[in-house]
Amino acid sequence: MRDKNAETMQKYHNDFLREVEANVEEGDWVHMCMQCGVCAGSCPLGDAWEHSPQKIFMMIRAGKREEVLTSDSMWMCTSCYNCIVRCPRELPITHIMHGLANYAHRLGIAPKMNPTRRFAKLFWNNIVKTGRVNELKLSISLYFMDGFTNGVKTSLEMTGMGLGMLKTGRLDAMGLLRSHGIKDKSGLHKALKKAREIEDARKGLS
Amino acid sequence: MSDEKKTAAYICKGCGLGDRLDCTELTTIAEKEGKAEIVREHEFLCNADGVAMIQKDIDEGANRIIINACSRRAKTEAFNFENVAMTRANLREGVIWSQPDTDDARETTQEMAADYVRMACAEIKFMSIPEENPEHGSNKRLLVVGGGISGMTSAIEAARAGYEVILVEKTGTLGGMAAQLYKRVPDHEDYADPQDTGVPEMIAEIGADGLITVKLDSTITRTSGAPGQFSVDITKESGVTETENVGAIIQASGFTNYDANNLPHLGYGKSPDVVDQAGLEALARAADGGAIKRPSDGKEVTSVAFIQCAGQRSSKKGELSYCSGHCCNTSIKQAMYFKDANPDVDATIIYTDLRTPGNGEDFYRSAQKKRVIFTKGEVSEVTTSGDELEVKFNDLILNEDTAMNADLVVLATGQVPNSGVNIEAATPVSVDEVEAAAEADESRINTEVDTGTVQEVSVLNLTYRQGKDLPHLRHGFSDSHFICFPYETRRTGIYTTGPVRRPMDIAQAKEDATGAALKAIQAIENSSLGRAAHPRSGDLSYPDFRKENCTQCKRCTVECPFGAIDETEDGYPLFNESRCRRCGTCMGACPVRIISFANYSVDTVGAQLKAVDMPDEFDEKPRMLVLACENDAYPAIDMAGMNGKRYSPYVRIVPVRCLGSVNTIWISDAMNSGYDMVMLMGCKHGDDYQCHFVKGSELANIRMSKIGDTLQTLNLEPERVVDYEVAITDIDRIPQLINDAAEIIENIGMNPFKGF
Amino acid sequence: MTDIVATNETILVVGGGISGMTAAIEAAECGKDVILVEKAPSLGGRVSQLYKYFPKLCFPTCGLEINQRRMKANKNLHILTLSEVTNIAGDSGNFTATVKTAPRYVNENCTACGACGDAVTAEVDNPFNYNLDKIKAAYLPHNMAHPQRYVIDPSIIGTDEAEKAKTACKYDAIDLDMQETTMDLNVGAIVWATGWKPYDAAKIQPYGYDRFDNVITSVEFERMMDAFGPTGGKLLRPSDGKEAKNIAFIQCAGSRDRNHLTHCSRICCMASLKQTTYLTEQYGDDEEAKASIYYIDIRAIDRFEDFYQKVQDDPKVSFIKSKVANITLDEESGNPVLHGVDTEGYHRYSNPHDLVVLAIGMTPNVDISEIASGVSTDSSGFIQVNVDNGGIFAAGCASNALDVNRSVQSATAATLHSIQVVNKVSAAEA
Amino acid sequence: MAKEYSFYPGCSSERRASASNYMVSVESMCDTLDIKLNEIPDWNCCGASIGYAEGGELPRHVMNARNMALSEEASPGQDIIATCAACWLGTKETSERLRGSDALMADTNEALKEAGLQVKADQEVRHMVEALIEDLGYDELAKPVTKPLEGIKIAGYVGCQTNRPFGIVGESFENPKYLDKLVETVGAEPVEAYDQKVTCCGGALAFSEPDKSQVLIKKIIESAYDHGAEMIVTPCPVCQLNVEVYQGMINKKYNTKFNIPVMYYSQLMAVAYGSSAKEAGLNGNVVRSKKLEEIAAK
Repeated sequence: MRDKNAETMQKYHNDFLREVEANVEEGDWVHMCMQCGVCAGSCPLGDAWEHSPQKIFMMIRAGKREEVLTSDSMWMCTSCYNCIVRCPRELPITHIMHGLANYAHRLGIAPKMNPTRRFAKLFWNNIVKTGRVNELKLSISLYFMDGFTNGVKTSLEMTGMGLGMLKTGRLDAMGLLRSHGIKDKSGLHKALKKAREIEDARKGLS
Repeated sequence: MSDEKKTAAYICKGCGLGDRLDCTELTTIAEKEGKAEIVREHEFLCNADGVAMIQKDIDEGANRIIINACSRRAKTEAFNFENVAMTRANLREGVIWSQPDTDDARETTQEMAADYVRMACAEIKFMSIPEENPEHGSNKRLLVVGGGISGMTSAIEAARAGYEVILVEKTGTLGGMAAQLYKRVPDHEDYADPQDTGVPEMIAEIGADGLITVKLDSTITRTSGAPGQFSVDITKESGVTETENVGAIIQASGFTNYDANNLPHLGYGKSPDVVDQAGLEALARAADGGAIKRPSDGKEVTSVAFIQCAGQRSSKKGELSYCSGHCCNTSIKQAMYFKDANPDVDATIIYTDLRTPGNGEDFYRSAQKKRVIFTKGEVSEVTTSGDELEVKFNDLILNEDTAMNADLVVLATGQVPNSGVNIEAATPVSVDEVEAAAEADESRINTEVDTGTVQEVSVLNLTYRQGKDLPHLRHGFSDSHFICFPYETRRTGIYTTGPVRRPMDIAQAKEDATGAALKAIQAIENSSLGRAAHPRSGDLSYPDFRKENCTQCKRCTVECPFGAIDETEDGYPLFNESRCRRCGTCMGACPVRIISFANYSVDTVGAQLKAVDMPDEFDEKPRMLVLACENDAYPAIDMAGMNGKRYSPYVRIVPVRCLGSVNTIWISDAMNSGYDMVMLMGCKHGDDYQCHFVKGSELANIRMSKIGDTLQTLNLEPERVVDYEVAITDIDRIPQLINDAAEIIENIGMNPFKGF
Repeated sequence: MTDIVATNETILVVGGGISGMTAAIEAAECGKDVILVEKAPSLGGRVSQLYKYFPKLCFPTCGLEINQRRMKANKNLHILTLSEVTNIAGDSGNFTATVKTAPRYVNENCTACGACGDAVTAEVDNPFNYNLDKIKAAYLPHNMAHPQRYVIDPSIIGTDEAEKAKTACKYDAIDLDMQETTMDLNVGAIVWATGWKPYDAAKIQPYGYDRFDNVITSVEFERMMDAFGPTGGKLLRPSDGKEAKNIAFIQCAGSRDRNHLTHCSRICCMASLKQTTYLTEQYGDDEEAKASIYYIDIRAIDRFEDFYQKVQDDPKVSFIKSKVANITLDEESGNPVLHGVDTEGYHRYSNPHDLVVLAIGMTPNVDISEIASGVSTDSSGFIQVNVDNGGIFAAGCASNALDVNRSVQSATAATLHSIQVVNKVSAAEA
Repeated sequence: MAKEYSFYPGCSSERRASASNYMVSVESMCDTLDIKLNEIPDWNCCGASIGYAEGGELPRHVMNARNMALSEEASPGQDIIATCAACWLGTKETSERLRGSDALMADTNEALKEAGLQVKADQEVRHMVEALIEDLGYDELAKPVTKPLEGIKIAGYVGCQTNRPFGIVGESFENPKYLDKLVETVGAEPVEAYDQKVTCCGGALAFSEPDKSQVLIKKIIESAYDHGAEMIVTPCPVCQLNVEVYQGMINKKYNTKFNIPVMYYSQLMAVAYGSSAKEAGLNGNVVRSKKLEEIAAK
């Protein structure tokens, strides 16, 4: 794909907006925002955002491509859908945030160390592998995401919780060993591969 | 009609009046003091039987009727008699409901009632039955001045109702500003796209309508007369003048675009690629749906920026302080010109508040759907960089100074009303002010004028004493009562419509112009019957004037809020009854008391206040006189009674048409008669005046400020005459003011003139 | 009641608020025969429930008095209260309108002396005060009620209370056997002026109108200022009767919102700006008195801009460019807490206020499609004025969200349109 | 008459997974109510709320569409019921998008063809709570109650995803009342003043942004205590997990003493219907509810 960062984005022209519309899930709603800010106020992790959704929409319209795509703001989305149900213009804000995160991630310019980005990647790989979540494997890989030492620390912190889950039969200690998942893994893999191909082609990401 | 007076007084004993009052005494008063030929008591005067009793007396010749019962505001449907003069003594709301039902209060309550009966009897002696104004005209043709959307609409709508119209347009074509547009903002569902202006269709309808005569290239060079009988000179560009007679006039003189040359910081005049909204319409019409090209080099515009509120909503000198209302929608429409022709053109609208009320919101959303970009920002400057323009602004959302490039910049400038000469800018409103100004050697300057924007060319060239055009209110827009009665101008029979009244868009102008046509038709119909227009609609009384005693002081001609009175060459007032709104301001102004109405005069009120039985100084029963505006103060006093609010029994209340009608002789008469205080209660005046006769309460206030001298010569304390601004909602406050007055009297003592 | 004579040269005006009254009076003063139908027991409509008008801060009852005087003086005008038009058949120039009249139980003998009200002890919700207080079940709707005649609430019919009222009346004005009546009127043209109603605030769930006592609507706030309102003219908040000094105004409550009303209700910005002046009126320079306006765009168009500028100069008033996200309750203080983000520069807030006033949106009062066919309405249910509705003309807020001035303008225009129809009829018959 | 649904249990409901006790209680509840659940054969993960980042748009929909296709094959004509909020939301979202876009439908089927499947999206996707309330109704749900949970004050924590953006018909996004009504139905006392019923628990970000999420969870628990609740009830496995298992960590961090049971609605119902503690999955709770266990033991 073209290196769009190298191009000068014309400020307040539609260049970046068009890119978002073409490539970001539900991105063709961005131009409908009227800057009321209800989304910004509705987000449970609003404090943690550098840029609220409404501000991100304005930044897109102002052509601030790099600032938007490298932002960790949309990675703070908990998928609570408060913004969607309150938006007076019915923008699917949650999905746009997801879409922007995904697009930035696929472009490789999303913040590298963002924990949600890394968790999401682990999660997807985890489910795709067998078709179902392996919660233990997922937890362990999450703990060890930042290297072995940190991992031990995290897992120690989490021990109380893990033990509780084990004791109540809600965590499978043998889950690392047990065979797991759906029967038609290959069918799923093939379908997902195809889906990815189609999507990449549509978005010019291949 | 025979003018033999036969007075009948009726005393109602219903609603507790019979229990609380000694009605036999009241009957005696009406007979003995009031000299009523017929006096009857009735248990329930407003019922069918009571009304029939009165009607029977009328049928047998009674023509001066005194109803001693409830307020004149109550049971009007019952006490509704034709061809009689009638007055009503307010014994219910004004006496028994405002006084406690106690043994202690019985005596003073009865005194109040007795006085009100005396007052009514005294008043009726001076009342005659109003007959229609004999000077009325009955020309039913309308003159519409201005051939833009508003004027064309008025003409079409009036003609559709069957009225003849002369439509005068100063240019060579009809259509006005709207004809210069490529398209207009939509006025119907789904409010999504610009629509055709409809101007050619309107012009065609006017051309085909036999009732409408169009005069192009013409202006009004003289207007005289009154509703039903205006005489108008219509002068062609060539200088040829025709005189036409019309019954009513609609001024639809429209607006001028604000001069964007005042905005060099926004690039206007510096680059041909900075245009105002009118300029953009011209470019769009040239493109006719194709790509819009920029003026400098004819390049197809690929990016355009709209700057809202250019030279508007501004406190800067030479700019407009108001909002022109339509410009947000207009910029949205213009951005769509670009987007509809080519979605790849970038169109950005920079605004501070996007003002698209009502269904404009749908239009706003539609523009967003078309990917017009909206940015909340304040523009500081437009500069040229290469062949592109740079718009520098503060993005209020992103909170940063920034800039964008554009091929073309459109300034959303405002509407400046073509409202003619600001006749009040340098003209005093009262003779007293003339004197004051002469003393202070400065004339009253209207500070609200937006310098540089006032049109100094007269539109109507009225021959009226008070000036060539209609008075303005603020920012050069024509004066009207604005909220409840927006069409009521201060020149009877002349209605303004469209952006000369307030800034407006096409949809509103069409509606407004339709309403103005209705009002003009109504004025014609009323004047042909010799009746008053709003707010005393249907009133047949009109000012009568005894020329032989006139001192040519000009007070009446200067002070009439409606400019109804001209002057003859030898300086006498020339009443135009059909222009008169019957407020009585002239009557209040006249120092020699020679102006009167059949049923309202210096005598009708003077007789009332003198009829009161004045206790002597040692009775410890002071008397206060309240002259109350009948529209606001008087209803408030009624409602105080209805709600059991108590006030001093020493007050006597006389309703007046407007405080403007209060003649200072009433004040001196009251003082001479021994009243301890006189209270005037009228409406708020000033910029947000609430007086339905616009200037009445203000003029009363000016007159009363002068009365101190008179009091001094009489050796009386200035506190004895007070002037209050009250509202119809002052149901608690007015009783309080009355009670406070009783206290003031205690402090300053009784009027020494008592008993003389 | 006098017999109503209606012909196809008669104009029927439906709705007795400011628009309907204006249309009826203007037409009658042009010499036309007019029948004015009002659902409530007295005329005046919603404006009579307002404390003040913007931008002049004058009192609606002042104009109402003038209009009532004009009506009292005009013999061409017949008023039917407690009446509704339930069906319209026929065409322009020849309509049959079905009018249903509910019993008042009080006839024209009534002198408004108040004896029945004194006799009755039962109380009912007071619709004039948006049911925020109670009124005697025999009542005069309000001080300026026209016709000035009492009403017996149907809820006491058949009870001793009704008998008490009847016994108290010396003038034979109470008729407890009155029944609902229906009549068909032949009319030539119809002005439809049924007005608006406030959008159902409970539907705006994030603001908790149904959950928090101290969240009220702008129309209710107006009643609080009236000396005859539910709080006797004081700004006392509902939860605990405490003086409300720190007041939030939330704009676009229901309006400009695809979850509620898609249109902008036009008046609400001005209404809130006006209401901020009530704080000065109540509290003078008291520094605790504060008004905060939470807005998206302040729509003070044309000459109203002056008023906006004046309010901006008031140090008591602050403006926050934000659609409030939601309201929570601080249980200890009873204060509603507003959460959101000021989007001018992105400032997050959680602001407690004594009282929250929702600048509630306007929605049409009556769905005309249930009464007459062929009348075109827009997506918000307002009657479109620029289309051929065949002899039925919308006036005021039946046609759009309008302020008083615009309603009067609209009504005056509708009057001419109705006159055009009846003039055509009379020309044809002449 | 027995109700029959196609059933999508979801990963967390699997044996030895985080919501296995939810599943146990659902089974007991459905037994009592004569509801037959036909598990979708070979169902896969829905992608959950976090799947978007790596998975993107179409792959995510394909995940859900595969389940839908399998359901359409196995249980044609039946509504799909999910017990997990995320499963329900993800599947319903995909279903709505497919119905709304022919292009997406075509792309999805092109991908599914690789697995030999085809989706029509002709089944309604519903949450278990919806089925209970709409198809049976509160009255019907009250009938089998043999051990009313008298005197227990329970805060209904609805959370996000069963509530937004779709929600339960007739309920408000800001103040849904169905849990309160269910609590009433089983004879317990709803804490109606509970003001955090729709506060987000952080969802998947409880893992990746634990500190930020725990602030939210703390609020949710604190308010339950403040309003006198002895127990929290929820319809969502993620909510249940987050609100229950982080109590210890929050106590450490904020010096609180949280120890409040967080139950599924189905557990309350199972107990009220007479199931044993085990049948109601009570042994699966990290914070045990003595009161419920006592009632179950009666």
